Amino acid sequence: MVVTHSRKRIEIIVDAPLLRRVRMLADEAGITGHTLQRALGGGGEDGRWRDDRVTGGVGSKIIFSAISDEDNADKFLAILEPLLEEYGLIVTLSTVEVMRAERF
Amino acid sequence: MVVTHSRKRIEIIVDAPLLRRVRMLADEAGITGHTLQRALGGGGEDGRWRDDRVTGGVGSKIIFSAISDEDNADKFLAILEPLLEEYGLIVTLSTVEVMRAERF
Amino acid sequence: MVVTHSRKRIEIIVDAPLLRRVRMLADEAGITGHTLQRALGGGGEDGRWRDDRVTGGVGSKIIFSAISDEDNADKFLAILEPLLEEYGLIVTLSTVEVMRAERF
Amino acid sequence: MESLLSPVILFFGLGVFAAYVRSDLAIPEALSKALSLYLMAAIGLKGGVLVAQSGFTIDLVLAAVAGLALSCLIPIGAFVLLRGFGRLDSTNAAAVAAHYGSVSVVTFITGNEILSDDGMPPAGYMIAVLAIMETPAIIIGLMLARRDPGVRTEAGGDLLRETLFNGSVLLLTGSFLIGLVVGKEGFASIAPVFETGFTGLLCLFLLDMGLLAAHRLRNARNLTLRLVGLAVFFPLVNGTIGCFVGAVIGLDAGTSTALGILAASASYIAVPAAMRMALPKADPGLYLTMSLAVTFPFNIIIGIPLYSMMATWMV
Amino acid sequence: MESLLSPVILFFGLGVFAAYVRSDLAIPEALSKALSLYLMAAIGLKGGVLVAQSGFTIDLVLAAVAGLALSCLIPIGAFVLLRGFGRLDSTNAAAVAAHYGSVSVVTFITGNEILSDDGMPPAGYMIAVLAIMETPAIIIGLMLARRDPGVRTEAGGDLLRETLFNGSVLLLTGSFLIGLVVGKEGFASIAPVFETGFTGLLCLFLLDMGLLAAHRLRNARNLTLRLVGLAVFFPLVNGTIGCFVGAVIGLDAGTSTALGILAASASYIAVPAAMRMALPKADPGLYLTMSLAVTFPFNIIIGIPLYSMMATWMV
Amino acid sequence: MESLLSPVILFFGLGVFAAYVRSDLAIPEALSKALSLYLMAAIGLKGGVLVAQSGFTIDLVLAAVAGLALSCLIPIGAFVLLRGFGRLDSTNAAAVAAHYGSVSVVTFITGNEILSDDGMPPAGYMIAVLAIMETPAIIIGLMLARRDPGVRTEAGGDLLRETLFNGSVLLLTGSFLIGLVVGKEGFASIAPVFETGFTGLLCLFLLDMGLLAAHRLRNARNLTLRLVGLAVFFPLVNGTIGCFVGAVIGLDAGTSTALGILAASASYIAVPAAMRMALPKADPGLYLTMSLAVTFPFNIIIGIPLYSMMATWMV
Ligand SMILES: Nc1ncnc2c1ncn2[C@@H]1O[C@H](COP(=O)(O)O)[C@@H](O)[C@H]1O
Ligand SMILES: Nc1ncnc2c1ncn2[C@@H]1O[C@H](COP(=O)(O)O)[C@@H](O)[C@H]1O
Ligand SMILES: Nc1ncnc2c1ncn2[C@@H]1O[C@H](COP(=O)(O)O)[C@@H](O)[C@H]1O
Ligand code: NA
Ligand code: NA
Ligand code: NA
Repeated sequence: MVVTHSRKRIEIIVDAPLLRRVRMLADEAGITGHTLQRALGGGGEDGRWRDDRVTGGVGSKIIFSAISDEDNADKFLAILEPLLEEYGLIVTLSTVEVMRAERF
Repeated sequence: MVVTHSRKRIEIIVDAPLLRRVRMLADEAGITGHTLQRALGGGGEDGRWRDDRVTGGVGSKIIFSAISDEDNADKFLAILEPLLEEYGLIVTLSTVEVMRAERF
Repeated sequence: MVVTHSRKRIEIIVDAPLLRRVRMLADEAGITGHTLQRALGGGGEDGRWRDDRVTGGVGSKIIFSAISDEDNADKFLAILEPLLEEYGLIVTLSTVEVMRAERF
Repeated sequence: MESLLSPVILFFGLGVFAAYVRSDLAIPEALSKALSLYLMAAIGLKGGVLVAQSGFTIDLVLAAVAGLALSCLIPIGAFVLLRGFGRLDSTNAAAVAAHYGSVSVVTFITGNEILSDDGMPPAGYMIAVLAIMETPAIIIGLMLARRDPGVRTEAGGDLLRETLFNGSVLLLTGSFLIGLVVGKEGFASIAPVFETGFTGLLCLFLLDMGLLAAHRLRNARNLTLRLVGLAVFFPLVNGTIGCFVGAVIGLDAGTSTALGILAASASYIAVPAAMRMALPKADPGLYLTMSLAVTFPFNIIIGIPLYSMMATWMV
Repeated sequence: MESLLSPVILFFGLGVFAAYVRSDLAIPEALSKALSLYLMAAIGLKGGVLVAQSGFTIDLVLAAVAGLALSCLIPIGAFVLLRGFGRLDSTNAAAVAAHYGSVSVVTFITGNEILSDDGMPPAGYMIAVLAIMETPAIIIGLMLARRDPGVRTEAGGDLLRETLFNGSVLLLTGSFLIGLVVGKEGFASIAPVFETGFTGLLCLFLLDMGLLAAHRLRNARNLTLRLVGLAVFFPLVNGTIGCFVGAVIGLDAGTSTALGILAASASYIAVPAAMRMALPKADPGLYLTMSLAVTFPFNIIIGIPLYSMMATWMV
Repeated sequence: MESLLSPVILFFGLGVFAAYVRSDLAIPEALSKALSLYLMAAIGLKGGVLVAQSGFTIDLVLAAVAGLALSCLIPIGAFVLLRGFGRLDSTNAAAVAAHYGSVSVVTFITGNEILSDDGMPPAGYMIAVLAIMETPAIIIGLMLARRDPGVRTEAGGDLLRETLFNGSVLLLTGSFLIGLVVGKEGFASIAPVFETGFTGLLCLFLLDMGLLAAHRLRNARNLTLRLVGLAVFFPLVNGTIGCFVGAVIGLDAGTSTALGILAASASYIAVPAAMRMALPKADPGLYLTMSLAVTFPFNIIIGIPLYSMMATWMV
């Protein structure tokens, strides 16, 4: 049996122009890696949207996802909390198993 | 420590032309938000496929993902169950932690 | 209440040219289905990157995600372990609930 | 024969070859979608401009009526054969039949190119006939499916709207009307994109269609030899009928061939989208593979020159 | 009136119609981004080549100063009206005001096409004026926002860099400089792409803009009737002022109209990006909907012919 | 010198500048992939049409043999220097060496443009030589890697197929054959896309290459000054050898320069894909950065004019 360790995955849906800020905050929290994906569209309180790459990125949302240990994940959440409303971020935290745990 | 609450994430892989139906069913179940992503390809019982956007969307699959409380998630699954086979949906449910829990 | 069963989701971030190998290894482990997504960019030990589809796929990473029962998931991890470093794979395992459990 | 050596067909062949040897050659999905939209806008504009020049003629009306009739009748014959010889259930037979009643824009465009090269260009109004033939077969298909009480269709007003305002139908029709309004002078400023660039971009699109068709064929499940047979038989018969009807109502050889091509071709854009919504139980792997991976290449490579010969001989 | 029947405007209308009937017609996001980049490069090159031919004239300087002044003053007036009549808070009023001080490249391009068709092409240097008018309003907008101690702006050097080197600003300016360097002869080899293909590709882009604008309007929240009124009032007033200023400083009718169009138009590329970063609390649903879904169509359909009439009459 | 002021090079510079100032300017990935495919199809077609006109000559054979020899020998010399002076391990040295033995299509295309502008267009058959030189270096590279018993290569028949049928190799070769078959007349209908539009689209692609190269350089890890030195030294030496060999076998100045450019250029499409599969332990950050971020810009800006001067002088 392969040995795995428990880590946290933080996933954030963020407007494309604010991605840089989120990345800086992740750095601050000691998060060492992340992967980005494009969202195609969605819906929520602010209504329905679909990706449009014309309007300076404001019409696009990026899914930022990072795996880290619990400590850094907590630190990250604490940094993000005051910005959730202002930046309109959707943040989720879940538990995953990883190999080579020392990397995260 | 930031306070988080447990919620459910429902993820559905659906053929692009059937997305509108899935979205209506989510509404019915009281799900208030969702995010869409594009799948690039995959494989399963019906063989291998890769995204093709020419054939009226039939060659594309969309990943629908919604965060909600357990009640609405259950309601949604109950609505979806009879359609799984017919629509060829792949549905998964997992647990995530969120902040601003009142939104979901 | 809808009856769901617990399964494993394996998610792998892999360089596009190595996807075929990962898919073969999944087959070997008895994994019967998978879904692919495109990553847009990211960062880690090897620095920051963003998707470029010009350089023969070497500048693109694909997210391979498969749902399977625990046995096959374990088998897959065991096959992958010796290749993690060489292929530069990021692998995570998590638990999800599914309906129609016999499919996975 | 020499039409097989046109760049358009050769690029299609290159795509098929690439998929066959499992090359990693792939056209970005956004590009193939873009090319498909471009071709629809361009052919629509062209048709509109031509009709603006020639006006609405009696030929146009005759061809439109013939096209409409063919697109309503073809699915019925196809359905019977698919149920009987093809051994499909009602749902799948109806879904496939609808594809054959409708038309393939790219088959028509390719035919148009080849016929124009051969000095027998079809009349411009055939693009209006093309637009007219896109959707009726969908309704016939659903009616066929509903005759079987066991089949559940998800129709209703929603589906009608979705079909009539399907992206490709709307773009083709809208561009046709724009062409009609702006006429030849208004078209001049956009002709470099929509006319001069047409054949070159068609090559790139057919390269992708070759890849798509061959990939589909390789990954086909549930596709029996009988169904492959029907996917060749349908265009042959429908193409012949189309040419014949064209000749009978007095169209010239090029235009009769175009009617034959429309009858012979099977939709792979508007109808699959509608069928996935209206008959979710029907297997897309079946109808798309038959129309895109068998009938489309057959028409491109063998059908078009054949119908053209037949029409020349009939007229 | 007849400019409404140009293919460019008709394709915009087709996009609006498609969104209105909830068609699934959609331009791939990568294509619309690509077209947007193409249009910016092409218009930049064109301007550079024209200025390379005409040299730097006193007219250019006058128009540049006028444009600069307009882009600094318009946000102030807009801000006052948005706070008062529009009932917006400081943050949102400042964000919206910045959009109206800046310019819309595609509105300018469309106006350029229509004016050229009508035989009154604006001077080439107006493309330099366009570039000059893109960013100053952002700074004015932030200054307006900061007057309210309750508003938090995230400015600093980072934002200045991000604004000055915003992709669209950089591409437009860079292409302008390249056009200036290579001149007419150097441009010849790339003219088939950047000149001949321009109008046709603009049609495809405006098809997408029609879809975007109508989708935005349909999904608009928080958009009051008062704000819609302002989104029509601003271009009317600013367009009139722009035409008037142009006439006063001695520009010809076409060039004055172009200044009017620049003044009337509202940014939907560079400014939204900057505002999302600098004033994250401002609602993008507000400023994008006003500029893209109300002012843009208004200018395209009603504004441009109107300003052109006014300028002809004033000069 | 004046080639530095061609639009093609200026757009490359604009891309580098944009990345340098951290602009958010970005070409959609689908567009850059599309442009890359387009350029390959276009250059292949062009070569085929030219060879169809000139026929297979003794010059073609000589150039092909010379190209083949260069692409087999260059990796060996490069490997020795990369191991010794460059301090790389066997795996990485072999991977990098393979890149320098192979060729860069876009460097060749850019050179072709510049040489044609200067009135010394290379012979059409050099496009066949380009195709011939794409893959052999991969095999040599793997043989070099395997000499070290510690290195694990994942080769086998699968890799051979993947290399020979690599998308870019297949598209280039396929288009060449299509050009050969259709000849000048068959090409006429698609020339507006594949010939007239070529330089303009090359500009857009080089804008993207500038962005890519500069981003890669900025995010480079493990790239030592010694390796940067080699990434400049290799093209200088190989380019000189290429020109010299061309002159010796009796090619004209333009064609000799083209051979020099092929020898000097390093692959960044076919070889990286093959190396990632065959030598997964080799660091893509190394080989891509050297070839794309150092050698490519060096060749584009300094190399091409230099080789052209040398060849003119040698012939
Ligand atoms: N902690 C992490 N969380 C999410 N993605 C990661 C993480 N670490 C690495 N990655 C992804 O894997 C790629 C390769 O990682 P590395 O080998 O560390 O450079 C990165 O560029 C990211 O896209
Ligand atoms: N419950 C949810 N589940 C998944 N995604 C959501 C959810 N709520 C919001 N989102 C995403 O976040 C975006 C902004 O949310 P909102 O601020 O509620 O409009 C939405 O458009 C969705 O893409
Ligand atoms: N076990 C699985 N894990 C992840 N995705 C799957 C799995 N099974 C099926 N899928 C996705 O769902 C699609 C349809 O599945 P199927 O109906 O089995 O062909 C596949 O092509 C995959 O994209
Ligand atoms: Na038909
Ligand atoms: Na303005
Ligand atoms: Na070389």
